[in-house]
Amino acid sequence: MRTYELIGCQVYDAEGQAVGTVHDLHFRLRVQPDGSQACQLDALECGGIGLGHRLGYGEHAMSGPWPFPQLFRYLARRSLAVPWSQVTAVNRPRIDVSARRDQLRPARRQGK
Amino acid sequence: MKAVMSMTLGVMTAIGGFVDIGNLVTSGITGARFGMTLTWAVLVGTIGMALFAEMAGRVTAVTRKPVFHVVRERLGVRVSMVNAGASTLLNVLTLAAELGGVSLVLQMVTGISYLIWVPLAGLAAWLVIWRMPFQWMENIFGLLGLGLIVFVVALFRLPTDWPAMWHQAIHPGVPAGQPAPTWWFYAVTLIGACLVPYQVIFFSSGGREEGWTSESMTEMRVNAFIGFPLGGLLSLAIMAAAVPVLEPAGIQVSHLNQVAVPVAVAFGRAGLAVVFVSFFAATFAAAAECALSSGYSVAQYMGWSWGKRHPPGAAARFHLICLASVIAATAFTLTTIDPVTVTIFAVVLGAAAVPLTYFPILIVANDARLMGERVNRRWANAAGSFFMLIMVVVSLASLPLLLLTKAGQ
Amino acid sequence: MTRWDEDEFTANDLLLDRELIDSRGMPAGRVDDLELTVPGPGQPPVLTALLCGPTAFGPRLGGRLGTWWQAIGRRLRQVTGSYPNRIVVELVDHVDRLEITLLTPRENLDSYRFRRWAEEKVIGRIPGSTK
Amino acid sequence: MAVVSDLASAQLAARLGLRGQSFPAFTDGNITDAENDADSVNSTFGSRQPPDSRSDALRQKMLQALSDATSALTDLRVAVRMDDRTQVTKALAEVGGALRHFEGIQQELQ
Repeated sequence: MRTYELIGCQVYDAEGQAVGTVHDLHFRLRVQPDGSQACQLDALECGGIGLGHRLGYGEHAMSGPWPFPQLFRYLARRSLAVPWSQVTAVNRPRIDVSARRDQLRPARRQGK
Repeated sequence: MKAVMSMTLGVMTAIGGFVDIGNLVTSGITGARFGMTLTWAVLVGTIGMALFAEMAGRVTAVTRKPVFHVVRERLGVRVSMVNAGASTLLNVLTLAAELGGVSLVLQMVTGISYLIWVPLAGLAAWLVIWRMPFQWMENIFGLLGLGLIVFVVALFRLPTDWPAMWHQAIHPGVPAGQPAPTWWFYAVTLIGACLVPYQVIFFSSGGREEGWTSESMTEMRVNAFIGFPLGGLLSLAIMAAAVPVLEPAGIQVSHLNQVAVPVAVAFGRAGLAVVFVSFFAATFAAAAECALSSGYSVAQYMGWSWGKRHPPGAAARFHLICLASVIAATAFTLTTIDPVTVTIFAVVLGAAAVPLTYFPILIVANDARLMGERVNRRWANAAGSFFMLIMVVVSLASLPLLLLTKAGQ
Repeated sequence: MTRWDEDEFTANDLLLDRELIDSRGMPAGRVDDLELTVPGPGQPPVLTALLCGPTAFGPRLGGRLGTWWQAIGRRLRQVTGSYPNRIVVELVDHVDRLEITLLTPRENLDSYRFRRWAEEKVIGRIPGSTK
Repeated sequence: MAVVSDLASAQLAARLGLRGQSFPAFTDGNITDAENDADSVNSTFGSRQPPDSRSDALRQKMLQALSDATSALTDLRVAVRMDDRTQVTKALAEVGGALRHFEGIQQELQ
């Protein structure tokens, strides 16, 4: 499987409601049972405007220039993290998810 | 002592390196036609250039990577491809104008048609890229380019009406009898001539070639904040020298040799000789820098090894792109399109693409994760955003004005 | 064992379009795509390789240009099929915000033939190319 | 007026040459450029049809002035290339005359 098969797909929740297009893949480092480490696909980040994240405005590390930090935080507020475990079907350009839209928590970045 | 020596060397090369065919032509034309009323445009272009060059230089010094290396990660594949493609095309067009400029200078000196000199200029530019060490290229041509100071000195020998020129500079306005759109068109060309994309690409990639680190911050800032403004002053001197000589006689500049006439009036043959050398150095250095910049843009976008610090064999595709752009530019200039017109178009199209080139610099210089505490301060962001606004306005106005005034008629 | 700068990140943060630096410090292209493999049923996909080259880059570009770019890549590599150049994760030494360093020199990577063609057929032929 | 600029440019270049303040190739280059520009103005102007009779008379005067200007510039270039001071001064007088002629026409146009 390759990233272009995921990024850009439209995500639909359990009731067939559109959640948004995938603009990034969220990874987490885990140590495998046999001691080796693996970089696991943890969640799909979708919805909201991906440009803000792309430009680096996703993680409050950008000091300016005004008005971009505020603008991109506003635009990205609706981006949601879809845990991979809830993905039921992947056939580009559509991804189906078992959870409902309101159950999905915002993308990790807002928290940090 | 050595630091001071290399610092002054850096400043001098920045001064000599700043002026290229775009500045020579646009300053000459506007001085003869509008007097000093367009001084503000050169100041805007020079300050904008110094500001963004400092940002780009800071990114290069801190991350040890040229600023456009990071652009593809920031703007995404598609947008950064447009950015890299546009700047490469612009570099080739500017290179054609620079090679045309070099050939015109040689025509001035020898009387032999410039078309004969174009292939030789192209070959010489490529040889400099291929084998001349980076530091030599910078120092030799930068220092020779300093000869343009002869225009400043000439102002004191010519019947310069300083108060009137000062008045014109302070109260900019369309001179009587001149069409307003043409005045604004030349304002755009002057700003575009200072903000030519290859200059910031070369400044930041050159910083990497010279191995700038966080310690070389002061040297980089001196280059950007002293070298470039003094380079801008030279452009103003070229514009000012035309006012006492060409404007009263009603001479409109349409050829490069007319730009040199005021120095001939002031100092005769000796002055002319200095002008020939400095015109040659300014345009030839710019030609080499343009060719390198097209190589830098493509190689940094694709992730190829690049730069003159590797033997050519180790950066094969980079040198291939440089060679291809020299050949393309030489062929373009050989189509006998008047080099002055090519320069005007290169400068105006450059002005149109300016936001595309400078916007990523503003963004990258603001990323604390990359820049640490060297991130943009509030003043840098305020000034950067202000000039970015001006650049967007200039960019939007450039093409309509180009069509409206049929390239400044 | 790859040293990661962060243990939680996204593809655009640390991986996609990042520059690959080989063990001798020479650039070796950029990460054009990622290869994810599902180790077993019910397990989340794991990053197994970094992909680079035109056939990896094309799809991400999308549109006509993307397919055209991919076609060029395929023609350049008919010998080993159209799968892009694969750099297995075990070869990755360190990943941070600036670049990804590898454990092998770039000659070992089966990277694109354009570099070798440029090196041997064009630049190599011009005198002074090795000094 | 473009032709006025060409005439003035050639005049200044020739004077610099006479005073030894310029190099032969540089003077020649300036004058040849001026001559070529004047020729192109002459040919484009000649091909335009005047709208009415009053401007026709004006057009004749302009055409005459233009051809005087271009021939004066050609004489100047030839003289400079022959490096013959008397010829150059004579041609310079011709160029000066053409210039005054144009200034006269410009007054009339105002």
